[in-house]
Amino acid sequence: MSIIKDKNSIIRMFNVSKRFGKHYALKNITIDIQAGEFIFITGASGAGKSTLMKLLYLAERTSEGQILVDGMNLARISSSRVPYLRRKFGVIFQDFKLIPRKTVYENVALVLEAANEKPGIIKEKVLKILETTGMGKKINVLPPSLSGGEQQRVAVARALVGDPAIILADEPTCSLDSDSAQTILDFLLEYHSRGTTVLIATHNLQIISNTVNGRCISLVEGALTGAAKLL
Amino acid sequence: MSIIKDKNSIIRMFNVSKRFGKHYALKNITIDIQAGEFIFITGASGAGKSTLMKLLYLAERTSEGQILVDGMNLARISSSRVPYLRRKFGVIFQDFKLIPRKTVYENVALVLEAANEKPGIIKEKVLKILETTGMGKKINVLPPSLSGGEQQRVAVARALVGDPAIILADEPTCSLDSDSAQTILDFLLEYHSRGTTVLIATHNLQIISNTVNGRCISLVEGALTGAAKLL
Amino acid sequence: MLYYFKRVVSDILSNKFLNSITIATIALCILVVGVFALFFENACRIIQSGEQGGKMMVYLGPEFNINMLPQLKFKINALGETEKIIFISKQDALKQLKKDLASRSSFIDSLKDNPLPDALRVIMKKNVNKLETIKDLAVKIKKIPMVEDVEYGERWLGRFLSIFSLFKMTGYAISSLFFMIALFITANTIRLSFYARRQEVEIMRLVGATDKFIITPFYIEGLLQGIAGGIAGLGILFLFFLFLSSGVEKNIPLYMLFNIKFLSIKYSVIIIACSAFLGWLGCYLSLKQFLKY
Amino acid sequence: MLYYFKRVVSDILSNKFLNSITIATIALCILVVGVFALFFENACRIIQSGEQGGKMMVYLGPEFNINMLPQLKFKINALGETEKIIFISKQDALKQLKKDLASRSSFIDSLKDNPLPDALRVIMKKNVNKLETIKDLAVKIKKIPMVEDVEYGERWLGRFLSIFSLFKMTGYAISSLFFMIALFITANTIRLSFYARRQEVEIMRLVGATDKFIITPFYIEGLLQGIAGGIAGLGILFLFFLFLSSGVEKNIPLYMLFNIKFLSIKYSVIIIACSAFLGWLGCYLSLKQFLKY
Ligand SMILES: Nc1ncnc2c1ncn2[C@@H]1O[C@H](COP(=O)(O)OP(=O)(O)OP(=O)(O)O)[C@@H](O)[C@H]1O
Ligand SMILES: Nc1ncnc2c1ncn2[C@@H]1O[C@H](COP(=O)(O)OP(=O)(O)OP(=O)(O)O)[C@@H](O)[C@H]1O
Ligand SMILES: [Mg+2]
Ligand SMILES: [Mg+2]
Repeated sequence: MSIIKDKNSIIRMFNVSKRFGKHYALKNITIDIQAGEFIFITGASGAGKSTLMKLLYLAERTSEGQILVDGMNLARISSSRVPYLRRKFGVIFQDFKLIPRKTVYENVALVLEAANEKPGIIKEKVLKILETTGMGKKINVLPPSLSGGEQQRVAVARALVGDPAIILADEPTCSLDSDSAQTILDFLLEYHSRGTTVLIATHNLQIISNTVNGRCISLVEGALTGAAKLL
Repeated sequence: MSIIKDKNSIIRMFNVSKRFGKHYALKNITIDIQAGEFIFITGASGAGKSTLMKLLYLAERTSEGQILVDGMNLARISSSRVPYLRRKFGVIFQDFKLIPRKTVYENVALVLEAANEKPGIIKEKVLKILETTGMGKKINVLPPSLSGGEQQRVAVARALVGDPAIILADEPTCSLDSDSAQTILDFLLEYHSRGTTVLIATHNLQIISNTVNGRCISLVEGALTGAAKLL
Repeated sequence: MLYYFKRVVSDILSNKFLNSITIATIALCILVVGVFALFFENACRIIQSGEQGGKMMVYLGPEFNINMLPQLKFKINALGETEKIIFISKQDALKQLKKDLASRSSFIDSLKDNPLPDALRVIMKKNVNKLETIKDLAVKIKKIPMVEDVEYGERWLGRFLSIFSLFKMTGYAISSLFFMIALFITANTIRLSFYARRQEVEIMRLVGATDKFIITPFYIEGLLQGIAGGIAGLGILFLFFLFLSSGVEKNIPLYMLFNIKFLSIKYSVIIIACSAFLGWLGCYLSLKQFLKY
Repeated sequence: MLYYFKRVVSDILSNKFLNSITIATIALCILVVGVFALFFENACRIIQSGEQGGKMMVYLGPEFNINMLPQLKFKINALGETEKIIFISKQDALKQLKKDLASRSSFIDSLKDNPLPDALRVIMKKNVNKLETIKDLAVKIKKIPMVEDVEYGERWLGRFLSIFSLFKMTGYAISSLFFMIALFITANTIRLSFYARRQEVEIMRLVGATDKFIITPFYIEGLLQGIAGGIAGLGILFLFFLFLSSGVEKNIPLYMLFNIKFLSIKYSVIIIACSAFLGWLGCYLSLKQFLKY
């Protein structure tokens, strides 16, 4: 496998390691993800799922190895380009990361505003996606007044509203009952069918077994397990 | 059912409602929980599970109705007694609520320090419980450096370290893989077998079906459903 | 731009606590600078009004006669910025001496001749308050024929003016120091309020906002806070001034003479501008720290 | 107690940023108060040293003769706090007059008799600087036989002393105002730093900590911050003072006379104590807001 860009690869990691102090959170990860794939990242608690995602949207920098996202080498990207890289991703953060002093609407709209979208379009898109995730009745509420599951649905809405090329979903349904979870999952599958690349970190095996066309990447203490390595 | 204290009741809610603005998060809840019971609170996202727990440890005040906890009427309790009420509970918060600038050890020790426990005992208890929840190797780490599941295990450790009379666990295993989740659940069952009252809010039906001797309270949009009402 | 203003308004509304604290701090800082400026300005004015610029006595020779006065006055006027020239004839001078000596004045009557010379009291404009200028003028006047001697209290005046200039110098130094302190305190406060909002900033960056998008509302807020703080500070200063000056006028009516004045409008506008700048610069200094990549 | 100190240390270590900002703000506030106190103290001292307490001339009647001098001096000394009494004989006075009049002194030689009286120059102690005290003394002295007249520049002195007392009064008012401002600013800063830690406080309360358990370390921290800030502020003030006084001494060597002095140790200790109090009170004011049930 070489680091040269492949026509269909949207994410390529080559021998990537991430160290915090002396502890390796990720060890020697080499993955190649095609545009439009639906990927599950599984592994026990602390296996490195979230860290892998953080490396992609540059919340953390790699300690060793190279990452290419849509042809860009993340190690060489200038800091003024970072926001544009991040707009390629729609991230559902494990801890939601909603802004507590902005309303649900403002939280979701922020993504489009940051991307200089027109006000009319912002309003339309935000209301539509909040309706879809079942949060249409709470658009003017502040996040601390929401239940855990409601917060997660807002986080999903924010990740998807910008129509990103890649969706990184870190435990996107863990705070949801099975009905709501299925709605969100169906929604992600819909994006996938439109060509979006989707990565889901989860330990809910039920979700995985319900999704036939997904590929599974398993991490054990920061390293890929045999199955995934073969891909 | 009368509001008079029953010898075996540790928690009694009588016609309790909680309103946020015009929206009722809880409507007319009447429950009687015996000391040593193992209770599941289920319901869809936004049904009022967390709110019900918040009313018990006085993070929120009831809008209507009465709550008795261990014979104390929560509406009449003086604010200087509130800390002592709260020490009866061990709460696993849905959003963990770890103090970001204190280490894992300090976060857990805090509960015992606040209760004026002796330094020697604090150290022993804290190290033991962190070992049990699988966080023994990370005692000097700050919470923001932990993975989601690790944070949740610290939150569990903190809730249990004080040997509370009542454990309120709000989605205690949602960020955990099934092995870790089972460890935590077994641990809660162990406390239960020693006589601790345990309330778990969850929508993980698997947990519920694995636990034979639990009682299930179901909420739908803030109201008890038929099954629970009969109890 | 309009969009940014909208965001600023919603930001201010959703962070009322942080905003009011920052504005209060700026107002208090401006109050410090303002109080000192007011105190200092008035002290200078009172000292100077006690002094009314330089003064000198010009003693004239016996060859002088009253007809030469207009010409002499003209000559002196030509030499420097004089405010007033008062002629004191030797007769007047003798009368004054007699008065001054009071009970011991009898010997004056025994004099055959008036021993005193005619004289001019020259009062210079207020802005002439440098020892050198006055000295220069004295030397020039002394060169005029008919002038026998010039007296201007060299030692006393020199000393007074040096103290006064020291006072002024220190005052300016302290004013600038206070302004610097105000800047640091404001920057610290703004830094704390960013610190309280760092999570929000971090989230915005993670969802792809550029630094400019994040920073601009903060700058606008800083400017507005500065202006609000400046106005509030001046307002409190004015109340303080009203309170103090009415107290002073009641208790020490003598000093109605030196009516204490508030800062001029020009000065006030400058202070508000400085305050706006303070808010802006405070933001600038604090944001640098929070936007490191 | 020891336990609380341990918690304070770990708190300070884990909140270095908030702590350093608070200490810096307190230091700056103390600096403002200190600079003003220094300026004001020195200004007062210079003005007073230029004046050296009250002075008066006591003119003696013709019946006086030099043998009576010790007795007279004794009497005057008994009346009030005099620093020095200098005898000026009429001969000396005439010589001085001759010198003063210089070229116009010829008429003096034509006098049959010395018209001037013997006199005493009475210089009062520095602390005698109230117009009334001086007036009192003058009246009393005038009643002594042999004393013909007493002169003490009533008008000029009155005016000077009133300005001076106005200056002092304003100075004290401003000092206290600055102290109040320092308090508000400190309280604001501490409030912001609590705001940044409100989540932590909230969590502690939820796990059953009493208010006392939560508050105590904050108070201790406030005190320590106050002391640290006070020391830092005085340190900066001292540097500023060194810089300024060396500059003044170089440029205006004349003023070596009025050697500018730093605040006394007593004063410094008071300021540090005030600063500690500031930190404590700042905590008190801010905590009230955050611990409402
Ligand atoms: N900023 C950090 N500093 C130090 N260690 C970190 C940091 N972030 C993560 N780690 C460590 O790296 C390991 C992997 O963390 P990561 O968050 O990727 O786990 P995860 O697979 O997402 O687990 P979970 O399912 O519990 O969320 C953990 O042991 C964690 O403690
Ligand atoms: N502080 C608050 N202010 C206003 N509304 C609130 C507040 N807290 C909760 N609510 C509302 O009350 C309802 C019940 O919330 P609660 O957190 O109890 O739900 P939940 O059963 O815990 O849901 P989840 O499973 O998603 O955590 C929700 O609709 C929520 O939006
Ligand atoms: Mg994770
Ligand atoms: Mg909940």
